[in-house]
Amino acid sequence: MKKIINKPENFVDEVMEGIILAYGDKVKFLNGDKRILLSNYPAKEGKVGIVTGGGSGHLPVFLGYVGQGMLDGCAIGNVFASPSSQKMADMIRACDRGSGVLCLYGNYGGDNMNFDMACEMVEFDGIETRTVRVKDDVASSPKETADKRRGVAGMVYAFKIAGAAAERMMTLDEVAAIAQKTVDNTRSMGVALSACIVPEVGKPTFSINEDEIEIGMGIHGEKGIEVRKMMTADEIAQTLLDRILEDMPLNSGDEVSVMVNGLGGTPLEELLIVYRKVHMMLAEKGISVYMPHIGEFATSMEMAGLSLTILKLDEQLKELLTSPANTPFYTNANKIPLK
Amino acid sequence: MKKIINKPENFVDEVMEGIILAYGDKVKFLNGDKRILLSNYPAKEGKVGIVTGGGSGHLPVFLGYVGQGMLDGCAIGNVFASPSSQKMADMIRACDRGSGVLCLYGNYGGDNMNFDMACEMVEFDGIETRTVRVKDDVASSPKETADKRRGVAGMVYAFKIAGAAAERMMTLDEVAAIAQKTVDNTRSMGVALSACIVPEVGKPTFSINEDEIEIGMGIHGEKGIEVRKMMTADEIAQTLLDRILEDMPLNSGDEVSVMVNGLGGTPLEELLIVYRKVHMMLAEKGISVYMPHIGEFATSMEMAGLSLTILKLDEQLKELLTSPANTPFYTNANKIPLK
Amino acid sequence: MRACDVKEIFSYISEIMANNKDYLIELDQQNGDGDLGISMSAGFSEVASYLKNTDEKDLGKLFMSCSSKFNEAASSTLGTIISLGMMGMARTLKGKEEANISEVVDALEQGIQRIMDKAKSKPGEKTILDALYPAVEALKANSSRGVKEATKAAYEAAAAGSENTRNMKPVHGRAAYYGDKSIGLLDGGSVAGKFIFEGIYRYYSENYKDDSDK
Amino acid sequence: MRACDVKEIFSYISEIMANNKDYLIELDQQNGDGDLGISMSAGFSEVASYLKNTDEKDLGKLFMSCSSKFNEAASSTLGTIISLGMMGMARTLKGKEEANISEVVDALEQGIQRIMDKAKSKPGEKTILDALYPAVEALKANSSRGVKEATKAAYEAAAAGSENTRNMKPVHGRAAYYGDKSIGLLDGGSVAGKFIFEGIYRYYSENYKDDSDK
Ligand SMILES: Nc1ncnc2c1ncn2[C@@H]1O[C@H](COP(=O)(O)OP(=O)(O)O)[C@@H](O)[C@H]1O
Ligand SMILES: Nc1ncnc2c1ncn2[C@@H]1O[C@H](COP(=O)(O)OP(=O)(O)O)[C@@H](O)[C@H]1O
Ligand SMILES: [Mg+2]
Ligand SMILES: [Mg+2]
Ligand SMILES: [Mg+2]
Ligand SMILES: [Mg+2]
Repeated sequence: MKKIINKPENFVDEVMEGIILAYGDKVKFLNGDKRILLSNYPAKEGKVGIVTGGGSGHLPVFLGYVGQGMLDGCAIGNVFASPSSQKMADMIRACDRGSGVLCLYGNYGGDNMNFDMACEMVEFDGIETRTVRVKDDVASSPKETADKRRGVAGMVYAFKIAGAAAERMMTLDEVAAIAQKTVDNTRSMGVALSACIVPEVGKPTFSINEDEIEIGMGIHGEKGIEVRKMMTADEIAQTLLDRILEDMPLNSGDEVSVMVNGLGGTPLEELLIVYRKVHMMLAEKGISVYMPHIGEFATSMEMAGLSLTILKLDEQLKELLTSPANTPFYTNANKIPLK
Repeated sequence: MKKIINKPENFVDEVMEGIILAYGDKVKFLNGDKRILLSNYPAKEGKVGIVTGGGSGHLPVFLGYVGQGMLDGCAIGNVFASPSSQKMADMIRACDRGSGVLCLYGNYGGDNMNFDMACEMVEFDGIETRTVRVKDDVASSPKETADKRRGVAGMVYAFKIAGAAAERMMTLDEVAAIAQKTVDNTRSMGVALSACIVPEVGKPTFSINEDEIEIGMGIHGEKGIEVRKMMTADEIAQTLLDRILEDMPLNSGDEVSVMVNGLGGTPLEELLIVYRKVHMMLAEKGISVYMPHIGEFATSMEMAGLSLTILKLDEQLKELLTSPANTPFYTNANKIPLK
Repeated sequence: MRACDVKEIFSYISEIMANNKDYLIELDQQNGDGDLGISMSAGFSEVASYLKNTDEKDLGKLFMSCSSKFNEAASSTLGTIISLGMMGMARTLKGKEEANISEVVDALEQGIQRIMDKAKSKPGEKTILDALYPAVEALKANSSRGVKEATKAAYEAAAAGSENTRNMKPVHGRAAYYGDKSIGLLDGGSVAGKFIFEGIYRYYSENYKDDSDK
Repeated sequence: MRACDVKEIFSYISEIMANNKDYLIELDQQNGDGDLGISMSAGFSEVASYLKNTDEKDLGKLFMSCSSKFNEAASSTLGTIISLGMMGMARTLKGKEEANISEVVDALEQGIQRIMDKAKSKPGEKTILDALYPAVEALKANSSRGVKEATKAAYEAAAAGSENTRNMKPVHGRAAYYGDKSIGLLDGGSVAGKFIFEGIYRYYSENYKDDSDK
C-alpha cells in the first residue's frame, strides 16, 4: 500500500484536522466533533438548511460542498461507511433555522437507514425534515428498478441547485422539489482503470488487468458491472454518453450541463480529451452545453478513471446553477459564462 | 500504458480542443494555432502583458492560468518539451498593449533559449520585454548554484502576484520587480510515489519500488535526487519543510502562503494530511499561514506524489495574492479569508 | 439471560469478529467495498468494552445503549442493520432484568422484524437475514432442550443458512449489481450473522454445566 | 557542398534518428525525461521533408529555414540547441550556393560557437558538444584528405567523443542533479551528435566515388 498517510485508523480524523487548519475561517466542527462539519459563512436568518452525509474517501464529496450557497452541514463516517444516525441528528439540529432541513444524499443502504433514524429523532424535537436521495448512477440498476440506483458525482449538481434555492429563501417543500427535479434530470456513468485502497484494509478491493477497464465501477472501489478491453478516450466518451442518453433521451435544442469527473488518479488532460468528444457528440445532436464542470468533484481516493454526468437544464435549473456558491473546495466563480 | 487518450500524437491537440470547447468564452487560440492560448477576458487598455510557456502535461500549469488577473497568454509545446521560439514571439506580439510584456516562466534549458530568441525577435518590432525565470525547486541544485534551479509549482504564486500587479496598471519594470521578488521568496520541494508516462513514449520514465519514494523528483517524471524508504505523511511533511527552511530560513512572526500540490495521482485526502502537519510545524515556530493552496496546481500527468511550496509574504505580496483572479482552471474567489 | 450473560456473550462475539476481520474483508471485496471486517470488529469491540464498564441491569436499556454504541462505531450498512436489530430487542426486553429462553426468542424475533421493516428485506435475498432468521427459528424449536442444545442448534442453522446464500441472487446493496454473476459466492453479511450465533453458542457451551433454562 | 548534398545528408540523418528513436529515449530516461528520441526523429524528419520540397539554392537561406523548421518541430532543449547551431551555420553560408570543405568547417565552427554562446556551455560538460566539437576539429584536421576520409575521421571523433561522456559529470539540465551518480552513463545528446556525423559520413561514403573536395 503506497499512501501518504500516518496510522490508517487516524486517516479520517487527520484529514478533518487538515481541513480545519486550512479553512477554519470558512467551516467548523460541531462542538469539536471531527465527523460533523458545519458552514461558517454568514447565512440568512430563516433559510432552509441543507445537509448531507456519507462515507469518507470521496473528497470533495461530501463535505467539500459545505459553505455558502450549497450545504449547511455534513456528517461523515469512516472511509466508505455511513456516519451514525446520532451524528446526523446532531447535525440536523445544528442546521435548522426554524424553517426545516433537507437531507440530500446518495442512495446507499447505510446512509438511508441512518438518515431515516436521524429524521425520526429530530422530528421528536419538532424539526421538520425532507429527504431527497440522489440516484444518478445509471450502471447501478436497470431502468425498471431505477429507485435502487446509487448516488455518484451527480449529487454535486443537486447540492449546488438546492443550495441556491435555499439561498433564495424558498420553503422547505420548494427546495425539496427543486432538489428532486435536479435528481430526476441527472444521469451518470463511470469507468475505472484501477482500483483504490481503503487505508484500514491496506490492499485494493479488486484488480484490473493492464489491458482492461471496468464500466460502471462503484464509487467505493467496487468492481464494475462489465469488464471491457481498454478503449480509446473517444470510445469511452461514446460508451458512457450512449448509456446515459438511452436512459434519459435528449432532443435537439436541449441544454445540459456536463460534468467530466476524475476519480482521483486520472490527469486533467485526459478529462479534457473525453470532454472534447462528449461536447462534439452532443453538438451533433443539436444539444448545447452550459457551464461544464471538468475536474475532480467526487473521487474514490487514488482510483484512476472518470465519470460522466449529464444534467438536463430548464430555465430555473440554469439560473440556480449560475447563482454564486463558495466553499473551500468548490466555487462557480470561474465557471459562469463570460458576457 | 493505461491512459484515456486517442492517438498519442494527438494528445496535446485534443486537450487544447477540449479546452476551447469547454471554455471558449474565456480563452482562445491565436489565429487558430492550437499551441498558443490567449485570454478572452476583458483587459484594461495599456496593461502590461504577462506570458508564459513550456511543455504540455502539467495542467493546470501553464495555460490554466491564462485569464483575468493572471496571464495574458501561454505558448505550449509537446509533452514536457518547450514550444518553439516562433510561437513564443507570435504570442508576445499578441499580448503587447503598448506597455511591454513580461515573460515569466520556469527555468528550463529549452524554454530559456527559445524565450530568449523570441524576445530578440519581438524587440526587433519595438516590443519591450522583461524576463523573470522561476527557480523554486530546491532539490534541483544546491544553494551555491541556485541560479540553475528549475521552476515548479511555485510559479503559480508568481503568475498570481505578477498578474495582480499588471492588473493594477504597474509599469513593466515594476511588474518584473514584483515577479522577481515573488520568485526570490518562493521555495518548493517534492516527492514522487510513482512515475508518469509520456503518451508518445508509452512507458514510465523510471520505476519506483513498492516500498520507496523519490525525494526531489523532476516535474517531467525524471528520477528523484534521493531514493528513500516509504515514510509516513508526517515524515514527508517534515522532510520537505526542513529542506525548504534550511534554504530560506523563516522567523517567528513571519507570514507565509503554503501550497500543497498534488502531482496528479495523489488523492486530496493525502494532501490535507500533509498540510495538517506542515501547518502545525509552522505554528510551532510562530509562523502563520495565509491563503493556503491545497489541490492540483502543477502536475505531471498521472504521477503520484506531491510538492510543498512556501511563499514568504510581505504586505505587498499579501495584497496582490488576495486581489481577484479568474481563469477557467484557477480562481482565488473561494480562497480569500472570511471577514 | 441477565446483564452479566449479555456482557460475556458480546465479548465472545467480539473476539470471533476480530479473529475473522480479514476473512470478512475478503468476502465483502468479492462484490462490495471490503469494509465489512472493519465495521464488524469495530462495532462489536466497542459494544463489548461498553458492556464491561456499565452497571446497567435493565436488559432493555442495555440493548438500547448497545444499539447506539454499535451505530456510532460501525454505521456501515450491516452495522446499521445490526444496530436496528438490537433496538428491536431493546423494546421487547424493556423493564426486565432477567429473560428466559422464550423471552429471548421473542426479543430476537422483534429484532429481526425491525430489520426487515427498516431495511426493506426478507430472508432469501442473500443477506445476513439468511443466517439470523433460521437461527432464531431453530432456537425457538429447540428451546425446550435447554440453552446449550438450543444455542447449538441455532448456531448450526445460522451456519447452514449462511452457506445457503451461495445459491441466492443478491437483491440489496452493491452486490445486487452483479445479479447472477454472484451465484456461488458466500454473502459476507450472512457469515457475520453466523459468527454472532457462534459467539452465543460458545458462551453457553463453555460456561454452563447443566442444561438449565437460563 | 551544395543544396542537393544538404538534402541528401539530412535524409540520411533523419533515417538514422528514426531507427534509433527508442535507443535515444532510453538514454534520455537514465536521468532525463525520455523525450530525446521523439524530438530528434521529429525534428530531422521535418527538416528532411522540408528539404525535399524546396528549390532554395542559397545555402545560408536553406540552413536558416532548416533552423526554424527544426525549432518548430522539436523545441526541446536539444532541439533548440541544434536549431541554434543551424542558425550559426546559416549566417556564415549566406549568399553561397556552394561551399568547399573549409567553408563548411567554418560554418560548423560558427554553429558550435553560437550554441556555446546561447546555451552557455562548452565541451567537457557531458553534452552534445562533446561529440560535435571533436568531430569538427577532426574534419578540419583531415580536410586535405578529401571529403570521404575527412567525414570518416569526423564521425569517428564524434563517436569517440560521445563515448567519452561516460567519464564526465553533467553540468546542464536535469542530468546535473545527479552529479557523480551519472558517471559511467552515456549522454544521450552526444549520441545524437554522433548520429549527425554518421549521417554525413554515410552520405559521402556511399555516394562519392572519388575523394574529391566537395
Ligand atoms: N437491505 C438489507 N437487508 C439486510 N441485509 C442487508 C441489506 N443490504 C445489505 N445487507 C447485508 O449487508 C452486507 C454488506 O454490509 P456492508 O459491507 O456494511 O455494506 P456497504 O459496505 O455496502 O455499506 C451484505 O453482505 C448483506 O448481508
Ligand atoms: N546547455 C547545454 N549545452 C549543450 N547541450 C546541452 C545543454 N543542456 C542540455 N544539453 C544536451 O541536451 C540533451 C538533453 O536534451 P533534451 O532531452 O531535449 O532536454 P530536456 O528534455 O531536458 O528538455 C542532453 O543530453 C545534452 O546533450
Ligand atoms: Mg461500506
Ligand atoms: Mg523534455
Ligand atoms: Mg461493505
Ligand atoms: Mg529530455
